[in-house]
Amino acid sequence: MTNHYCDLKNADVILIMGSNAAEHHPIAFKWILRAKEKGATIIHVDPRYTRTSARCDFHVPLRSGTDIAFLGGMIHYILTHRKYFKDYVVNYTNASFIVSKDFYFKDGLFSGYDQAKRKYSKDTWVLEKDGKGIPKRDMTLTNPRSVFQMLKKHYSRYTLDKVSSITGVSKENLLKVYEIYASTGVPGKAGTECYALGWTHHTTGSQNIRSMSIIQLLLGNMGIAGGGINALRGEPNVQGSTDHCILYGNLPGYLKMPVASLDTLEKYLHKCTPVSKDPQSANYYSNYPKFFVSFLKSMWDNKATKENEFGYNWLPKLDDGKAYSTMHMFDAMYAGKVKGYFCVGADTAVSTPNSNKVRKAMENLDWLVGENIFNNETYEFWRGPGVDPKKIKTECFLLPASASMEKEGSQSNSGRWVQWKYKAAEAPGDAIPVGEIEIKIMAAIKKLYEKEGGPNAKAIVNLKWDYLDSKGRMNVLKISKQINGHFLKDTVVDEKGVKTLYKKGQTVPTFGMLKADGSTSGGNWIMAGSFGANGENKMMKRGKDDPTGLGLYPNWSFAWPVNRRIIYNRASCDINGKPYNPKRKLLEWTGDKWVGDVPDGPWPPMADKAKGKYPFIMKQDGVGSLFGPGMVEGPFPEHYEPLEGPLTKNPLSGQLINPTIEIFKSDMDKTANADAKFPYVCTTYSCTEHWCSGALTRWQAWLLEMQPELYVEIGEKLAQEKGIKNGSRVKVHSIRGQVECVAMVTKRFQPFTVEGKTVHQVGLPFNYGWLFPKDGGDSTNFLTPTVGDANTFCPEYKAFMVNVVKA
Amino acid sequence: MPEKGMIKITDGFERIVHWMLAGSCILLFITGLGMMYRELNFIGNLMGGLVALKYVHNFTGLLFIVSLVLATRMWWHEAGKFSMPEDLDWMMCAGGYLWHVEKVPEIGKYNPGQKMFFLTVVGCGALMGVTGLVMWFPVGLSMDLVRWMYPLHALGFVVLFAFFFVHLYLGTIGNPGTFMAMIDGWATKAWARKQHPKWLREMEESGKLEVYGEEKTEAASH
Amino acid sequence: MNTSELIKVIDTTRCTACRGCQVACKQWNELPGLRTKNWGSYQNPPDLEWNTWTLIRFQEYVNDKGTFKWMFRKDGCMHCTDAACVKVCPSGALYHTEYGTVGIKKNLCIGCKECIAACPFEVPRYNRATDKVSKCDLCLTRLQSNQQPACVKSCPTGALSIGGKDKMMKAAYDRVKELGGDASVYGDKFVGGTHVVYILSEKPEVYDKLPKSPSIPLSVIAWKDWLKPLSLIAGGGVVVGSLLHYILHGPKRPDEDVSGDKHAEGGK
Amino acid sequence: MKITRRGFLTMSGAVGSGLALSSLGIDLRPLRAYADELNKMNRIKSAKQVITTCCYCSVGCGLVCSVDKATGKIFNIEGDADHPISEGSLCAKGAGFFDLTEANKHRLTKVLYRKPYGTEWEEKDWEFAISRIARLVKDTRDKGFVTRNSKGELVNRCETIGHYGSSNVDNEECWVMSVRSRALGLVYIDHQARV
Repeated sequence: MTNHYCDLKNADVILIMGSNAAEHHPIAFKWILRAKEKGATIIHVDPRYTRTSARCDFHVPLRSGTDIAFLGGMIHYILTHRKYFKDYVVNYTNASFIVSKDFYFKDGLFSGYDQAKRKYSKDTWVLEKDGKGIPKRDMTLTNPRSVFQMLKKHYSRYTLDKVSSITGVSKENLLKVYEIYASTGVPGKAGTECYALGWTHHTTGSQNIRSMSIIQLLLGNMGIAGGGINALRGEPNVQGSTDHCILYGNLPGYLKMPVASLDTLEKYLHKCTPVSKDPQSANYYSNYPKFFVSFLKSMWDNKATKENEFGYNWLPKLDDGKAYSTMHMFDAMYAGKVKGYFCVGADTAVSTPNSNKVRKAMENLDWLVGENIFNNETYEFWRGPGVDPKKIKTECFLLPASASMEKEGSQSNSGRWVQWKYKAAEAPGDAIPVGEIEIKIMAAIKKLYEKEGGPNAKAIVNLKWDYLDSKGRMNVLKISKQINGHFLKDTVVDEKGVKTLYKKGQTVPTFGMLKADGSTSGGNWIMAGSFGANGENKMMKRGKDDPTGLGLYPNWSFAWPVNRRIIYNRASCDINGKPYNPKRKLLEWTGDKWVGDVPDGPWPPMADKAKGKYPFIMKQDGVGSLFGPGMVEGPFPEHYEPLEGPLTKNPLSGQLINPTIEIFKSDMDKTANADAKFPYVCTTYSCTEHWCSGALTRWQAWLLEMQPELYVEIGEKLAQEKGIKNGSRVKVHSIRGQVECVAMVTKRFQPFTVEGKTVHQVGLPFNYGWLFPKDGGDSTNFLTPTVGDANTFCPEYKAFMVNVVKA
Repeated sequence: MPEKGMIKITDGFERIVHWMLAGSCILLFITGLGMMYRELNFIGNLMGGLVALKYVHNFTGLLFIVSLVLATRMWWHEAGKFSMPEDLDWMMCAGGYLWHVEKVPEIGKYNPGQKMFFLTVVGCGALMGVTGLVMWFPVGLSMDLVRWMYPLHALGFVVLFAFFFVHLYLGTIGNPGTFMAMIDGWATKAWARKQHPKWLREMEESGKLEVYGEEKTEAASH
Repeated sequence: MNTSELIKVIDTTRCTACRGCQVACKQWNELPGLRTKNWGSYQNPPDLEWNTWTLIRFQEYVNDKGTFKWMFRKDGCMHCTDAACVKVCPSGALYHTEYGTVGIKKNLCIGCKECIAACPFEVPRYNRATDKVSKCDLCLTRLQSNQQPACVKSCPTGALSIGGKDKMMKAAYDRVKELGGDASVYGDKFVGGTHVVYILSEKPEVYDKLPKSPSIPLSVIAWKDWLKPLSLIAGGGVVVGSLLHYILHGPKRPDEDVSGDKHAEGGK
Repeated sequence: MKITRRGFLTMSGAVGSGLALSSLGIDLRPLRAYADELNKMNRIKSAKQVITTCCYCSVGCGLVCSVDKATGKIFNIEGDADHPISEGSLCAKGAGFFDLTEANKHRLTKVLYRKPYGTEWEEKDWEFAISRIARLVKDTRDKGFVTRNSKGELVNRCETIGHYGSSNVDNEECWVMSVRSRALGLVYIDHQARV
């Protein structure tokens, strides 16, 4: 979330699209309803009428996987009806920048596409610079090569008729949403968007979100109270686990994972540190080396020295351009390449797409280590349905873990609030915290390498690994401080002329003090400041004061970065630092300082040509990117059909599917596009009563009682056609697998008219598995394809094709 | 103990059934009242609590139903059917209970009053049994139906409770000589002549009358 | 004005059917979850049960204008002022609390199930295993400790609220006015006023299992108000009548035994 | 920080609807209810109140665990009314948080081990599990370690071990896992951020 949960109350229009907030974030929905009570309009765009729809002002059904078409139509509407916030667009976005002459878009493809590699060369996706290396700008936005004009041209194809025909949304409904949402493109109004897995679980997931980012920038909704783009994330600490990057491509704090071609620290830092010649661009990532070196120091402490490049080459390196996501891991496991598997607090045999393949892949494992509070289908794969344990060689461990309330530590919510929680009771039996298990296993491994040596043993034997206390229990506070970072030697810091001495061993109070010379450590730079220099744990704070009245609660816990509650907040003010909306004053420049939220940097507003900076300080150019070359599919989002869909041709271009998605090619990766055998669009989701794979919630009688078994929601019309009665048993098939479940015949799924044809959509929750309850049905992911977003490899769980028959 | 010359009015089985019915009925009254009136909840204490009282009531109800079935089978022939015209005549003068009647019409073993009492007991008893069972096991029945079981049960109670006192009175001080008929089965001939002259005559004529201290055959020659 | 009388308002127009209340109720009252089946609805258990004192009812409804609505209604004890259950309860297990709500003393319940048949909302439920009837007591012990009932506390959206009668009723009527259309307050017009009051967006008859104008069933009135006194009158009347008969008319004695049989009065 | 008993009481006063019972002039009469019914409320008043955060979605609602001081066991969990986001409210999953404690008989309490081709779990102790896992990790890592890729570039990576999880553990645990995975040279590192 760019903003945070309480801030939802400040919005005038809330578009909930790609989220079922009332069901999956019921307490977030409280804040949405609070906005509604104050007169905000709440819109829900979703294939299915849900509990969210029931409480919104209106619900607009949309065919799964067509969000970009829908949003592209909105961009078209905003531009043609001049609903954009011009002052904001001109000053705070790259609308006025000039796109390279070599860049083009033709029939669904951008310049630089390599068909064989399914990849683009981004060489032409650049903005022109002047002789000094500063981007060229046309503040009138009339230059035909300006980003603004290019954007306008790109989305001119997204006409109401076209969009309606693709999405199955009536033109009337499209206009209704566009008009209401576009009404926030004025200084006094805020519009926000809430999304969740409904946007990320697509082959075009990242571009779904980027489409909305473009809209928010056009309407001036980024960086303001009641605005922003808000990912309502689905797990308790998925923000934290992502921040700490238990992800193949990043190191803690979103630092980039080194790749093989960057064989020295210098090359790596050069590649990762952006440079801006524009004096008004803060380009905060120019500090990248400080964050990275401090991270290396947190890993290897005094063993990481300038001479050994702070241990840079001890880190593993990815092959350039190769991904190692869950789907890749199971693909490699299926091919027999992955031999050992740690599955911590997860149930991948249920939650990973194409479960048949996943379960088969696991049979190739030599060993499996599970750590959890309950048993699940992954840990018992060796005796799952149709599996003979006597033929499975895998050596399995299932280690009992402490539950959340049985251990101390911090969790980061979606609004980046890092909240401390306390230990209420001892865990039952032999259970200990997952972290403690991991620390102990690694300590034992470290001992083995100290004794026996091995390849790249230095990475292990030199690892700073003293996180158990004298009683042999996990020392949470020590780890937490290690994440925050320390001064490794006495350091004098000069802040605006005030010199302060920080002693060796003191916690670093802000990431601004991290150093690239090895004199500081920082396990995760964005968490610097979670402790004060005096060691005060700010995550424990429980102050309820709200000086702005906007619900920022600056003294409640700690929010990264540096306790900033709304990021890009300098964009809530005009170029002189005066708030665009005085009624919701997030920040104001008083002539010598900013007052309000913690500002995005202390510099004066950009009207001060000498010292002033642009508002988007984390961006190389200091402005929001309407033209975003960071994405692999192209700088402007473009509609592509899902890998499996009802159409044989993309109504917008000759390119049917996302040209950059990776196609998995194992014998179990079958697909069936526009196949008469699988005529219905299917989507999957969770329900309020269960969580994710259900691996925690199915064991709880109160929750299981409310949603006892797998079901498929089918519209009345389709049910009638198929003779399916409510509550009867049916089978749902895709080309990859099938599940048997109860049919829930409902008015909440209505057929779509797509390209003149009736398209039915059905949906199933993904919360069930064979282990428990025994008669509750198995994983919905038997149906889903192994394919994901081209940038992030978030799997496509939300649009694929099935058939439904009576069981 | 019966004295010589008294006649056998009831046999042992009859008396057992009668007292099963009477006993269960009384117990049902008491326990029922213990539940009907919160002021009478203390009755439950005698039985170890109100829950126990409920179970005493419910299971006594089962005993009552069994007794009622037996009684109905046993007495149906003699008390379940009216025989005309004498029963009508008897009713015309209310059996001599309400005003003085010189000659009460001769009737069989059971007078129409007793028959009506019997039929009421059978009817209301059946009602109590059925409604009681539904109240005990209300599952699967519509709530509207179940609801009316309660007033019907109470209605049956009102009738039976009233009849109970009438019966008590008539069976004891109201009709001296009657009570022992249900204790040892014997009554005086005079009592029988007053209460059931026709029956007495028929019994005597058929020689079936059992007289204490006499051989049955003697009665025939009398 | 009775300030100690409490009203819980259920604003169905704010409910998101997250069912926090349904579980919070079970958590606080230590009621187990039981194995159920999916019967083609989110609503589960399908009905109130001895272990489910509050239940969110899900209902798909198309109004006469053709507008689809998914309606959620939290069902449970309405805490009537003229509570049929209290009226019929033989043991005093069901009683009116100091807040006007209907409490239940588990130890007094004898499992007679009379309240089950009496309740116009079909709320009390019987558990065969314990031979007790149970229902919501609006978390009486919490109220007595100045805490909100578990359901109200858990409610995220303000669909549930509790407070003094006058204030809550005013708030309910204000809300209905704001909603307009078919919206109405449900609860204050019958059974002496309920202590759980709904704000309904549709006409009451539209909702599943919601009586349009509930009242103490005629059967209960017939029984408790008519037959109960009648039984006394009838019983007493007969006793008095018999006595009078004995005194005025005298017993029906056998005539003097003409045949010389020994005079006897069978009874002693 | 642990909130006091008083804290528990004050915080529960004004929640959800924003109405505090105490502000409504309610007459707090002496408790007259029966002992068994009262039990829980009294136990709460004498319990230790410990704050935690919900472990389901990412809203981060506050919860208060009531812990029996004598047994050290949690016997009630409800919303933290002081929490600025949740204000004491909870959804179905949060309201059922108590069922994640050891009160849930399905909780794993023993180290379980399944030997190759085994048909059942066996109970083991931590020492066995940790030393055996460490051995397996080392053997697998050493056997499949890729020091240089096909282009001859130094990569120092282990492609034979995968790590998945978890978004359902604390930050400190996440960081520990992230760092140890890198030290081992793992590249197949992922978690629920993608699902």
